[in-house]
Amino acid sequence: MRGMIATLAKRVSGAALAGLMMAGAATAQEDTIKVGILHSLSGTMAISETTLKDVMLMLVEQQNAKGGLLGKKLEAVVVDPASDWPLFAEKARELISVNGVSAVFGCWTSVSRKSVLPVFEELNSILFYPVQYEGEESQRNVFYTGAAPNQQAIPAVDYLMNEEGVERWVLAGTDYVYPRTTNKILEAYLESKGVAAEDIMINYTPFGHSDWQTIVSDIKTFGSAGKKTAVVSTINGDANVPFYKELGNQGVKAEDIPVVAFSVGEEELAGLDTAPLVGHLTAWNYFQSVDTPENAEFIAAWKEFTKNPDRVTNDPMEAHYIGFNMWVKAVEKAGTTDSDAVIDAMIGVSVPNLTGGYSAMMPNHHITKPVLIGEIQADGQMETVWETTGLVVGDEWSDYLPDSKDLIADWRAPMSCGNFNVATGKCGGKGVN
Amino acid sequence: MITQRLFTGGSNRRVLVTALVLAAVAVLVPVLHLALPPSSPFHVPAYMVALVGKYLTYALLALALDLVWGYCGILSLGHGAFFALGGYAMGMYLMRQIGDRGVYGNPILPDFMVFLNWKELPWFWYGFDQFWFAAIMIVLAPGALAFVFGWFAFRSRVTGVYLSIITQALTYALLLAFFRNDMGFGGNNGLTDFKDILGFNVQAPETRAGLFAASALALALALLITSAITRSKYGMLMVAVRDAESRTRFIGWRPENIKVFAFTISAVMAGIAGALYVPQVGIINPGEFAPANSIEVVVWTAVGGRGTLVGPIIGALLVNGGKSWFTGILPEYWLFALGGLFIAVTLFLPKGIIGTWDSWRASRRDAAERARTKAEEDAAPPPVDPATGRPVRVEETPRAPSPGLSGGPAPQPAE
Amino acid sequence: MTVLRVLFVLVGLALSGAASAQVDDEAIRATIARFADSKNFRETEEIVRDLAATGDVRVERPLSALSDGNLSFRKSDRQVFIAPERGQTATLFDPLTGEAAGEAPKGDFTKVKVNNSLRRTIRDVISGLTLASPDPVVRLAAARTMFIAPDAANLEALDAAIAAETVTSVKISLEAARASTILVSDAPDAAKFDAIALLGQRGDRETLSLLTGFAARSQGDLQAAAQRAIDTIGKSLALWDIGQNIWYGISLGSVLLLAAIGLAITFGVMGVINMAHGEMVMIGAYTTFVVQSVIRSSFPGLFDWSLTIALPLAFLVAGAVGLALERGVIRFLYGRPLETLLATWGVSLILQQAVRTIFGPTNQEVGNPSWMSGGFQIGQLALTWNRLWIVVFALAVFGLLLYIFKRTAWGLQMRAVTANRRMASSMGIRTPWVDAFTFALGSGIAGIAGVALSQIDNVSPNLGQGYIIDSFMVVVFGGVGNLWGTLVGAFSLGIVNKFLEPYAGAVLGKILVLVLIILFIQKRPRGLFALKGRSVEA
Amino acid sequence: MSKSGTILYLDGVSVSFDGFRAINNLSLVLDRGEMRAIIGPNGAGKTTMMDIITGKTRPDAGEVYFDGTIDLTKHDEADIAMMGIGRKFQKPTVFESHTVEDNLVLALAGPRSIFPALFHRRSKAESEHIDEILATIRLEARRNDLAANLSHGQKQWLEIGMLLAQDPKLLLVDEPVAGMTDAETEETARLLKDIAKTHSVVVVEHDMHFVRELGVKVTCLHEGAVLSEGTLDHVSADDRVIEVYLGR
Repeated sequence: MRGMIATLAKRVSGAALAGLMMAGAATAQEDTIKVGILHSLSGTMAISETTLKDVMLMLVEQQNAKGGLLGKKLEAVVVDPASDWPLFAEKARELISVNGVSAVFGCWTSVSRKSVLPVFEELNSILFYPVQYEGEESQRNVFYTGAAPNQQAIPAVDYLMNEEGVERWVLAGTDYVYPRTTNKILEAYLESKGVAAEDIMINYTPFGHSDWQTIVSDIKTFGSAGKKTAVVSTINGDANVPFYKELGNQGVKAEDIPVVAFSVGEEELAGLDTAPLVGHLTAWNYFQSVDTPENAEFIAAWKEFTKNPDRVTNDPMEAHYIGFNMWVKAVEKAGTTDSDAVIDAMIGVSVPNLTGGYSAMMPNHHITKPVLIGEIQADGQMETVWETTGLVVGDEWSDYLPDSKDLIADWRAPMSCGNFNVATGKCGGKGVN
Repeated sequence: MITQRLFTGGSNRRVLVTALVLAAVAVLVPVLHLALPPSSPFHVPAYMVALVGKYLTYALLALALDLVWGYCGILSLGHGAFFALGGYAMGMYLMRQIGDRGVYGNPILPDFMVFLNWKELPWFWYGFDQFWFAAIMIVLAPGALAFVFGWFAFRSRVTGVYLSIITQALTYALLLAFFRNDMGFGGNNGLTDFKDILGFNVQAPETRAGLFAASALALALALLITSAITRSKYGMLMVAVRDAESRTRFIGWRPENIKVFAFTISAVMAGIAGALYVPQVGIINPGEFAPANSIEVVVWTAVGGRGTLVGPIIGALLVNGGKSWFTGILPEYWLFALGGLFIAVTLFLPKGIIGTWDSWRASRRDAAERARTKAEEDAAPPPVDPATGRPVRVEETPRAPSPGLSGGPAPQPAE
Repeated sequence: MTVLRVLFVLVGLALSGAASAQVDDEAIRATIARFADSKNFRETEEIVRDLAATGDVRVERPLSALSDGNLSFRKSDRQVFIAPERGQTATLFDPLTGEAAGEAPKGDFTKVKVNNSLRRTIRDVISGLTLASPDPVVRLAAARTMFIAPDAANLEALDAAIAAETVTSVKISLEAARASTILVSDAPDAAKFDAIALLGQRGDRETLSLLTGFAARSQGDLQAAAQRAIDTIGKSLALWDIGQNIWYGISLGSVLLLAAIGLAITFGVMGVINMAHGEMVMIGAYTTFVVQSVIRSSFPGLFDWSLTIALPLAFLVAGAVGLALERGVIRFLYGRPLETLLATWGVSLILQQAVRTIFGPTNQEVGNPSWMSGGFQIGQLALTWNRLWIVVFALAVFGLLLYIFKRTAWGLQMRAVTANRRMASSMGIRTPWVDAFTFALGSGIAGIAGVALSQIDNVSPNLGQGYIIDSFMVVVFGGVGNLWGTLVGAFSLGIVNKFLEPYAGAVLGKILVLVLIILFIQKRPRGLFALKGRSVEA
Repeated sequence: MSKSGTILYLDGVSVSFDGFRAINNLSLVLDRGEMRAIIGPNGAGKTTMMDIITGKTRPDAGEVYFDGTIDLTKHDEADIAMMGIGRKFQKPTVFESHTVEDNLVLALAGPRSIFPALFHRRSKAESEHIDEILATIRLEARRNDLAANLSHGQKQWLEIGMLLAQDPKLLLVDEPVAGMTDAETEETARLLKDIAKTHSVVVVEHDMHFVRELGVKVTCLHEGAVLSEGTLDHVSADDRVIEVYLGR
């Protein structure tokens, strides 16, 4: 408590100072390279995003311990966009034009990313976006270090189909763009694999849905059609805990109807008694349980940094780890933090990830990742039960959506386009319908 | 007529001064932003233009709320809905302006419809490629909703907390509805990625300056209009309805009509505020319908002082300025500051900033008056009531009861 | 694959039939030892089948352990143990005999990996092994497994088991299992007709699932018969579904009631527009979390009592916060309901952020005590214990509150003060304290609600925000100031919601409920249970 | 009984709330230009009767006619007010945030719709009428004061003044002298008698001294029905009236 007050006091006095400086010359450059951290620390998304702020602070601290970057110290600038989407845009603008940051690490929800995109475009800065998302986007100023649908959803469905012999599918999601798109892609994918339309049930629920009785019982009903059934869950954040509790209580066991989730990580499971959920699946590109020296070191550092031996790590944290190291490498390569130079230098940069390999930045601003399927364990960790043999390249434009299958993104010099149409040979989408 | 009335009233100097300041800001800030080089100490950076432009639309929203709440006693916990509807109408226009510059290059369908496999434009998107149509909808959509909602609610004599809660239910229902991707409004992501407004690039400094000026002028104009309304006989009636609805009814007025009119006008103002807000922040999404947002509007209004017109504007600017500042410098503790501010304002400034200022001024004037009259009284005989012949006793009258929640009686416990 | 399985199980059954023929321990141990070298799930599955093929009932122990994720091997010598972990140590048991084999740091061991299909295989083979178990409960479980996952190879074993079975309930299950097995076997059509007839009388979802599967792969009369049975079951299930929906509605209603009942006091009775109500619920939930953490670390045996302990504590903690809030802020604001909205909104922001600062922004784990986990069936009605307890609990809290209000001196004082403050104070009631304690009571009740809601929802700083709007809707819908209104309001909203949900979907259902509330208020501008009477307004 | 020639005609009116019969088969006739005093103990149904006449409460049964022809049960408060029934509440109710003068401006007879109000400018005739009323209710000196700052008695007068501004045919006055000093009470009686010269008036009052001062026909209500009717002396001599007042 005393510590808190002390920090508070420090902040306030620092703030007063900052205010004075702002009043003076806003563009005064000191001898640090500033890194913006744009994650919600309050509001509905604080639950997920606060951790990412902490991991960024840790990474900056580690880099400074290694001697900083280009001979300068790094300085993290933290702001709170408060889960308020327009505020994300405002804060992004503040970070770039008032604080003069060289790159921003932030956003979680798609809408927050959409909200800041024009700002990054206009002010020509760099955003690292660490969360799995729906794809269908590639922007010059954004680097997507989370998974695209082909790095998460499709391998998971493949696994269920091949290993568990699933024939009937419930696609349950929160009603927003990521589940909608992912489910569209999965629907097309499943149909291409010969799954009949009546064997797919799609269900959407509002954010923060807490009464799952009817839906879980619908799933049970759907599952009693004599075919092996699985649930593909794109249910978001807060709604997962009551969903899994209801599953457990209604006796839906993983052996009967496995649930594979794309938004449930160690962090979400920390709020849950996972014993009844053992065997349900998640698909990610990283698990805390992955047994590699890099990961062990990262976890140890994290626990040390947060001074909490129970803190868990998760996939978006790894994404920031990769993204940050890529940025550092690209800045070193470019010898400057100038956005254009760094954006050019980023492509092809390859850094170790935490699962024992290297992730590389591709010309479409997405990265290569392994895909892991894990089963939930009684201790809230994931046990990897399957993984891709090689790395999977993030596919920004899904091959399973009719309007995006002809699109590619390549930000290298001659093409430099985020939505190049291979059919028409033009940059700028599909053209006339 | 209205303008004539406006300048005859000398009492409302504050409104005029504020309107003039706003008009000056509308000219000055764009000029300082565009004409001066960034190195000049008087240059207004783009960041400030965008930020203050946004605040000004919030201020317009707060002003709209003040009209119904401060004057008519209708505590709407759903004014964000009208703001958002205006914003969506503008957003739809801006989406249609993207044309074939979307990522999929579809000339008709917005991107979010393309990747969700929509084949054709839903009927309610027709017409939004024309600005005049969008402009009509900006006024009509919130206005019509407010009119219909108000027509039913006020005719049924829903008052007090009941009214407040159903306005909250209204905005909450709209929130859920707009979240649904099936509705065709872009779901949670809302509408983004705007390119042009009236042929101007929305990101260009000139456009931004123009939008800023438009917001400031809209606010100034709205202030003058609301001021005229509140000082008309109709404005007196609004206050009458707020203070004693049944008395108004028993002298032959229809409070429901008075309220519906105020509610509709206010909703239209809120819609215009939303429409100015969207191109400046570059996104409109269902989050604007969140009940918490509407409550925040109430907070701005209360902080500034309701029923003062200028107060809510100041409240909106101050609270939002504080929020922007605190989220930047105290990212982990700003909610303490903001929450503490609300508590402090209610406890120590119950009439808001302007209201408290006014009562402080009034009490000083009264004190001076008392001192003077006391001196006179000592010399002159007490005033005599001409009817009774008795000395007039100036009674210690209790403070006028606070209109509270739209003037309805406090909820009574029932058996 | 199936042939192999048939073969194994047949061999197993033949061997277990000759009970005295004890399989060589060493052979089993050698098979178990192969787990340590298994490279993938397919190899592990083969070992499982090999173990099952021994027909020795004792292999159930290592197989169950494997299924539970407790089978490990020592890294140093690759010896296999049952090694459940607690903290950093693993307790070792012999995989075959279950004899204790000491303790060791868990880092020395590697788990044998399992996945779902492997667990399923284990469940199936164990049922084959345990069909002849002396324990009827185990036999019942085996019969159920065979019923759900029928395998033609089990037919003879089932016939034998039915002949030997003495317990009626087990026998019924065994016969059902036999019928479902016949449907997957190549038995003559007549037997299949009998099986369909037998299954048709059951009418549960699993049967429906079996018959649907069967109908899909059969033709002619058999398919028609199956289809008829499916229709019959479908019809009876539709009726049960109505009951189920009512139950879901009651359950949702009880959650709404719990969330709203504290507000019915602070807002309904006292007229404070208490936006911090949700945070009182949240405080109750966090109290539960703290109680459970202390119990987990210090008194693990008391875990089933954690909620019982948390209840009074949550009441006190939330009540104390409420008391402080009333004394510190709200008492200055009586008669100014709007200002209470602002101030409590500020309080709610502060409380949320305070919890976020103290406990962190992430969800906290609140476990279900054993008596609140799982569920049971009444006919085709699936009830879960936690929901049932919450319904009971909500009603109990309501009853208690009603008692306090109607039957105690304090209740009388509360009613007197809210009805006419000045009169009450002139009658010698100390109104400030009545106010303070009424508010504390409302907050405390909200805290208690938090204990219950922690069982079904996230325990996070956002917990309260999720309930505040619904709570206000319930209180207003029921009629401000009327406890019965809150009760009826909560349950009717819950049930309406649940009946709309299957047709309209969760989102649209909720929107419809809100629209219904708006329309309802037009009809009855003072809620469900409004005071009627002559003009009270001046 | 004929309705013609009556200003107010109630026949067989009943209303009940949640089983409680507030008005029970009440019949009452008021002739044009008459002033009537209504007395009765608490809960006799006096205020409810007013509610019924002014359209606030709908009777369960019975006829309520105004001016011989208008069925009041078919109209709402604003309509009824516009037809010419003015009502003063038990508790004085004026627009406290407005000046005395503005209170009267709002009450002045005239169109009652939004747009005329929005663009309304006061005419000379209106100003004169207001001056007249101010003189009648003895509040000329306080014309520009906020109504909130008036004394209790002055508020009662202002409310009566607002009724006058409405230019009604019938005034319903509920307890006009509650909380007044004796001098004020006398003054009010004089005021009402003045008004009664040009209007029909119904006065509900407890204060027998005041009723006597009015010197008009008295109706005593009890349990929602007429108990006794006649001169004050006649009514106060009635045994049943004595019983309900003294209680048993």
